[in-house]
Amino acid sequence: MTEKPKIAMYWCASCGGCEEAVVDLAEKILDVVGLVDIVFWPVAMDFKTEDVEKLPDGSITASLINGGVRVTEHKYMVEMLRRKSKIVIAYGACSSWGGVPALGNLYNTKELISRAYNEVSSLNNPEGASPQPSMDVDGTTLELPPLLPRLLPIDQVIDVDYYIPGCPPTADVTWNALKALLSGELPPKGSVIGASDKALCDQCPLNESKPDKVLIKDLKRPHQVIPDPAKCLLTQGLLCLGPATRGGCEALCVKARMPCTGCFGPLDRVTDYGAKAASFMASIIDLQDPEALEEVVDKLPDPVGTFYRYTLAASSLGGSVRGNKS
Amino acid sequence: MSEEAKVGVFVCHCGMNIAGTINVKEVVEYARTLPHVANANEYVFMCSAPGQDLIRGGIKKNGINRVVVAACSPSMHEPTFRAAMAEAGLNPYLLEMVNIREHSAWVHSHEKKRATEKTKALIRMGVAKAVLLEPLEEFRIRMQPTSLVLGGGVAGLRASLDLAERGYKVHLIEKLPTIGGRAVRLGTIAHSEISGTDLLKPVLDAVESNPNIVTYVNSELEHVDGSVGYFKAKARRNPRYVNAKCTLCEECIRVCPVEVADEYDYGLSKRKAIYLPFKEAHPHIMAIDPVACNKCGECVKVCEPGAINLEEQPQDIEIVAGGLILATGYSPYDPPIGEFGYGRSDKVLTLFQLERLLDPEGPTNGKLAVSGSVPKNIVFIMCVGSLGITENAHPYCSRMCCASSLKNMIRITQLYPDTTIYALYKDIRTYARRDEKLYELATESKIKFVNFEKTPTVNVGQVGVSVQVRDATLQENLVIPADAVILAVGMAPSEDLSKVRSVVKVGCSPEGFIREAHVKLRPVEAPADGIFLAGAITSPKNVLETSMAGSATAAKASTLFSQEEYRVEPITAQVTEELCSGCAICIAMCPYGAISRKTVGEKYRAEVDRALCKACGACVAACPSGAMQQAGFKDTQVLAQVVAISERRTGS
Amino acid sequence: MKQVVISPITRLEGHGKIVVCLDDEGNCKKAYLQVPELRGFEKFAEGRHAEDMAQITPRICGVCPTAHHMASTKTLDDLFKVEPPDAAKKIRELVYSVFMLEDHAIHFYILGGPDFIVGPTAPRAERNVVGVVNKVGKDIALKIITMRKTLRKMNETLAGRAIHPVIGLPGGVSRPVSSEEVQQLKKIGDEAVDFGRFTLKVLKDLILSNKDYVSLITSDAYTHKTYYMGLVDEKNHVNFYDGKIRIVDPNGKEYAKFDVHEYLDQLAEHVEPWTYIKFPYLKQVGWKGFTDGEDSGITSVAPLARLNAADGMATPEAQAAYEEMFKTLGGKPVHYTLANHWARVVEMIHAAERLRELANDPEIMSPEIRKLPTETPREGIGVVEAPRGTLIHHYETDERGVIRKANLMVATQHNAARIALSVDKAARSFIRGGRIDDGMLNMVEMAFRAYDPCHACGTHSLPGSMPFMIYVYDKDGNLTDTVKRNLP
Amino acid sequence: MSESFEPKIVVFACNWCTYAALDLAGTSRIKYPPNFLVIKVMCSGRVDPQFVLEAFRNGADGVLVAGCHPGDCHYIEGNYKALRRITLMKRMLEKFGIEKERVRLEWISASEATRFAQIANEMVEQIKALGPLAPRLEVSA
Repeated sequence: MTEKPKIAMYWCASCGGCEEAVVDLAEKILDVVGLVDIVFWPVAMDFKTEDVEKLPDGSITASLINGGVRVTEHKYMVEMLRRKSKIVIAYGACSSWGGVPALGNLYNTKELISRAYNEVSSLNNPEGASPQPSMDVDGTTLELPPLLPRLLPIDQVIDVDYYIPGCPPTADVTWNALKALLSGELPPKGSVIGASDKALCDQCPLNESKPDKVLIKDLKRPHQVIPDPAKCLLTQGLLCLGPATRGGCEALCVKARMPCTGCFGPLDRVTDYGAKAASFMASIIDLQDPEALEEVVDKLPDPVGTFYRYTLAASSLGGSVRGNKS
Repeated sequence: MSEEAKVGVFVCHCGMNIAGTINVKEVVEYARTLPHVANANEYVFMCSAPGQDLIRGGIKKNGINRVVVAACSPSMHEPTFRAAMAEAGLNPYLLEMVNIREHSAWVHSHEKKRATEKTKALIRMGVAKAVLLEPLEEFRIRMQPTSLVLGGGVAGLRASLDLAERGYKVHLIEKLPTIGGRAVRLGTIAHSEISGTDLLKPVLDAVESNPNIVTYVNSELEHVDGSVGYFKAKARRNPRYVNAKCTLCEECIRVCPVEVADEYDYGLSKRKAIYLPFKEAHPHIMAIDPVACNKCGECVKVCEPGAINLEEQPQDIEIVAGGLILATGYSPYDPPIGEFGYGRSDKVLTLFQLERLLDPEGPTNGKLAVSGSVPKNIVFIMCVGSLGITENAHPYCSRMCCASSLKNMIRITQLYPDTTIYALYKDIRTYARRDEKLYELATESKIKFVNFEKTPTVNVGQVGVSVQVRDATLQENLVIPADAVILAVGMAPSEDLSKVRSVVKVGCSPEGFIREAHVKLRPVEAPADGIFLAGAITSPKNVLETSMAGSATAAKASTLFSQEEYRVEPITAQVTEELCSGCAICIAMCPYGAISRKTVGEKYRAEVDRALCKACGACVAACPSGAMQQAGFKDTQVLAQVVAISERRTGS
Repeated sequence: MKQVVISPITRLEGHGKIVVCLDDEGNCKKAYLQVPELRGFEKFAEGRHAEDMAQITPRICGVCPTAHHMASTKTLDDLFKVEPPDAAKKIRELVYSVFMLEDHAIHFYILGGPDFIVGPTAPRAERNVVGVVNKVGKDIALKIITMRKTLRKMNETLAGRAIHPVIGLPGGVSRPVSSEEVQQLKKIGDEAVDFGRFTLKVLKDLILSNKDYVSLITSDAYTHKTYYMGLVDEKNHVNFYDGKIRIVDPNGKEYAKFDVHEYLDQLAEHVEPWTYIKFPYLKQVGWKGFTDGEDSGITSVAPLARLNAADGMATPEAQAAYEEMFKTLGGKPVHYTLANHWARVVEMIHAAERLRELANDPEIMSPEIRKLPTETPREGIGVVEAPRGTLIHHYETDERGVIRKANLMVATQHNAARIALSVDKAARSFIRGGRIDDGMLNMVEMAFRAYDPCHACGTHSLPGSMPFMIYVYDKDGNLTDTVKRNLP
Repeated sequence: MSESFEPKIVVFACNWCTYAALDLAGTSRIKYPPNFLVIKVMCSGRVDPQFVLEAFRNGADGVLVAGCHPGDCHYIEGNYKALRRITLMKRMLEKFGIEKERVRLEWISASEATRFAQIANEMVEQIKALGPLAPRLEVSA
């Protein structure tokens, strides 16, 4: 019998949602297990990193990696998997663009650590202890992996062949991608697989409700307005990022009457998701008077968290450039 | 694109203009090191014949397929170099000009070293973009030298005549049963003794007799497709129910049982459901008011020539035109009932109604009769509906009301010497050469001018009407008993504009008039090519200004029609349908209405009419999917320039 | 002296590792559980819109995103001082019950359960979901998979998404429940309760019927006398979505019962420089290091703790199962870590019954699901019982509702100290003379896994299968020996 | 150090006003510091915020977006679209830690060559005071 393709699945700085997303394939997962040899999947299967290290380079057909690179071990693991794999696929928002944890890139690691261990109100830490890369505990040296200065999408550490978007990718998107992978019918390297080539509006049931001219006079945050469920949320002043976000989820959030927050990331021709999203959003604010404009923009105190919720690490600047000033 | 980019860089000395500051040798050396650069040359004058030969040679001999010319501003010689490329058989849009004279040599002559460095950077950026340039084809439309004129008032008539006299065919569409518009209803024309009708009669005749003009009265524009050079219009001609056989015997009028207010006299008189709009109506036959008519058929019975057909149906008219002239005019400001007593007393009239009263052909044959008698005390309240003097008033000045009020005051004092006239004004604006004369005349003819800051009030009582005003000069309150109060109302945007805007892609100014391409520089053109704006459709105008505007649009249209074909610069926006989600963000970005939403399968997609696109690129910057791109200024092309600001080798 | 690093593969990249320090005789001197990863949510929450926290914080953990979503949403109610309509609260609790049931189920059958269902002594290769399938049979396995899928789909509809829900807003939920959905829910409600009963039966037939298992569960190695914490309703019954926090001491006496707004008076966090996880403890009792008993402030959470901290269950069948459990295990409080598996099943029944109740409550169809906030936000605190224990969110904002400070006290953290105890105890009792064998590994592994420690929360790794290997270093740090499980 | 530092500033100039103003500066030999690299676009409304961020990423210390005065846009209101985008853009850049002096949106008509020169000098001075941006972008992983 011919050898089944070898598949590895691995996580870095992720929440586990991507693993759950794979489990959500439900009965399909059994098909997958039937078609491939899973050589590495820490969550569900009993294989050791050592075993993977022993495999000849390029012997894994494809590695699906979720989570961004936050600590040194992540770096080691993705580099190792790259060597072992013919194809590396970034699975989910975090490994593709950093995801939510990349919002940490707005601060430096010192700030991240001191907030958690020296500032929060529930602490009782008089001697101001905090995790150390290496410390001596009654004669034993214990080591902790240090945080990297920034959380990185895996393609800033290794060469990535394909991307499966979403926070997390939906079961359908995952399934489409796996089918493409197993059928060998893959698009050019660097492509996004499993999802749509068009923005979410293409899949959104409310797109038809849009007037010819999409213009707004005011911005609203979701808790400030009860939207008309039959009308496009954007035209009601809500920051729905559907127009800038890759389709694939079938507008799950909009169907729950909440605006799209962009977890499927940018489309192929977009270099910086947040800048593009901000550009279209600003474009439709139908005001000419600078003061009036400032007033409306004031209603959005966190443009970065809003427009770069999932893509900060992959943005042009990658995070804060305050340098040492904070 | 498939073939590998081979860039030729041509650096010009421009005599000493460039070479005097910039070390051209060094720059050329540097250019040779750039990715995709096949060769780099320098020459004393690149725009000269030998200079151009270098370029042509580069293309022919060295197989260069991209050209970067580092010289003067593209506004100088871009056409020159494009031509040279075309001659050598290379698409002229594969040229990138780097402006190292105006933008470097001439402004940095004090820092030669750094100017040279900057020049290298500029060329590096130019090359980076050139590598990604794509061949573009000019887009041409066959010109249809015919115009569609919407509106048969002074502006539309003037435009139609001018064009017809130049030999261009005109389709003139008028909603009412007669052409002539509102000016024909003016009792008297300022600085003359004649009425509006007399003034315009020759124009009406000329229009009717001109073979190049096809007039459609009782007609409305329903739909317009296409763009400059080739508009396809659909109009509907509503039934008039009376045809050319009509001899104006007026038997029908006699028997017609229906009587309604005559809009021609602004409601001061009545007419039948079948009527002649006015003495000089064109066409000169009866018309039936479809709203008023009860189809009783009495008129049909008495009509000898059998000119009446109550069964007449609307007709569709199809018109193809290279340009559109919109001349739908204005609507007089219509005061809300009660404003200055309007509608509460027949002693309160608008300026337009006064015009009718003073028209020898008017309802009173020119006799100034207000609720039966000639008024002794007449109070003119100026700026009604203008300068924001009331809540409902427009913010702007209507320009014509001062002059025409004064004109009428003077006429009244001449006709009825013992009337007393009060002119309550916020401001008197009799601008320009001749109108100021009216003001002088008026002040001589013992008219009492009262300037107000606080808007006057009109009290309508059992006994009579009085006007209360505080004289801003004397600082005292006056109560003036009035036999007649004339409200000098201004001009408001025509009620028909919303209909017009639903058919033709034109924008609206904050005041509600149609917006010009440029207030000062392109006052009679709409932003979209081939659409012209005549008369009060863009702002209040008097008869003089309106005919000027009419002629101006005709001139503009002629210039357009004089071309065989209309050329569109190829750097327009284009959408890749496969990537378009139909989010419609782009549509509102376009001031020219060049983008529309079409349905493909179930889904929306954006569509660009290249003929309408002016290549600003606003939709491209807004397009959240990158589906919309501008030829010659694609994201990738501009970004390549941006990335090339750094020395880091890219794309090599 | 020697240092032994036990690295569960799944933890190798920073998801938790165990370091055992040997004395010169090679006996365990001390064992440390290290959780070496931080993502810094508490910091980067700063500057965000408060209302976005309900969608940002679920990204702490994709295993229990609904817990963070609800904790956050309740915190937002408190922050914006807006009381959601009853229908909204019920919809939230409905979603939450669906989630609790589904999350507990995946642990019992796939992640934790195999130890018992297949058996702790069974060959390792069989001790996974496949083994479970073989043991319980295909159709039952399918029943389990289908049940989970149904529940996940339901929450995708009700909450927008099953992973990282979106309906929660200050003052309500974004989406009402349709009548069709209610019909579906009623059906699911009944199925869910059946499923709960069935699971209890599986527990009894396969686990409790087996003397060895029971003695294992009650063995000293898995026993720690700590405080227990959980949410209770006004009747002191277990409640996952709302209520007061109740803490009982190691003797089962009520130690404290308080509103979450007082959590800072009751709880504090201890920091050790050798791990990224923080160790919460009872502030009044104080931090006494890694030791149990009444004098140690170490408290524990999760199913067993919740049942210990409550006087009973709010639903009948769950109450019966609750009583049976305590009767069998010798009365409250139960200190056997492994009893968590049983407690978890009791809670599954509770979740299922609650789900059925709410599905049959006509009010969930009400269109009154939102109140718009009018107050200026300043500070908000909220709590829910996550599957893995008490979860507290605490935000401070400026007047525009932008987060100034955020504090998150996460379920697994509360258990961190007790887990460390278990690990230490297991290591001490099984590492002798540098001899380290499979049995010891199983013990440690099982101790660890019983908590279903979702380090995705404390850090971010999924619970479940944890193969071990051990590196034995000499004092100069040279690798002298390695022990691995499942070597041929 | 910041003495020798010469900021690199990218100018996105609209074809009709600002680009023409730069030409005029040339023909009238108005001197300004050679720190400016001009990129021509047809209208300031074409400037995509992505361009600005990419400019910074590739070593720009400042960016000037310049177009026609309000009301004078060759494309009627392209400059207003630029205004909207840059207004929001600036808010984001602040959060990234990029000082507001580094990004400017100016209306420079075809005749305002001197005004451009004056803005140019001002920007160079301000950005010199702020120091180079590039080092702050480097994060070693």
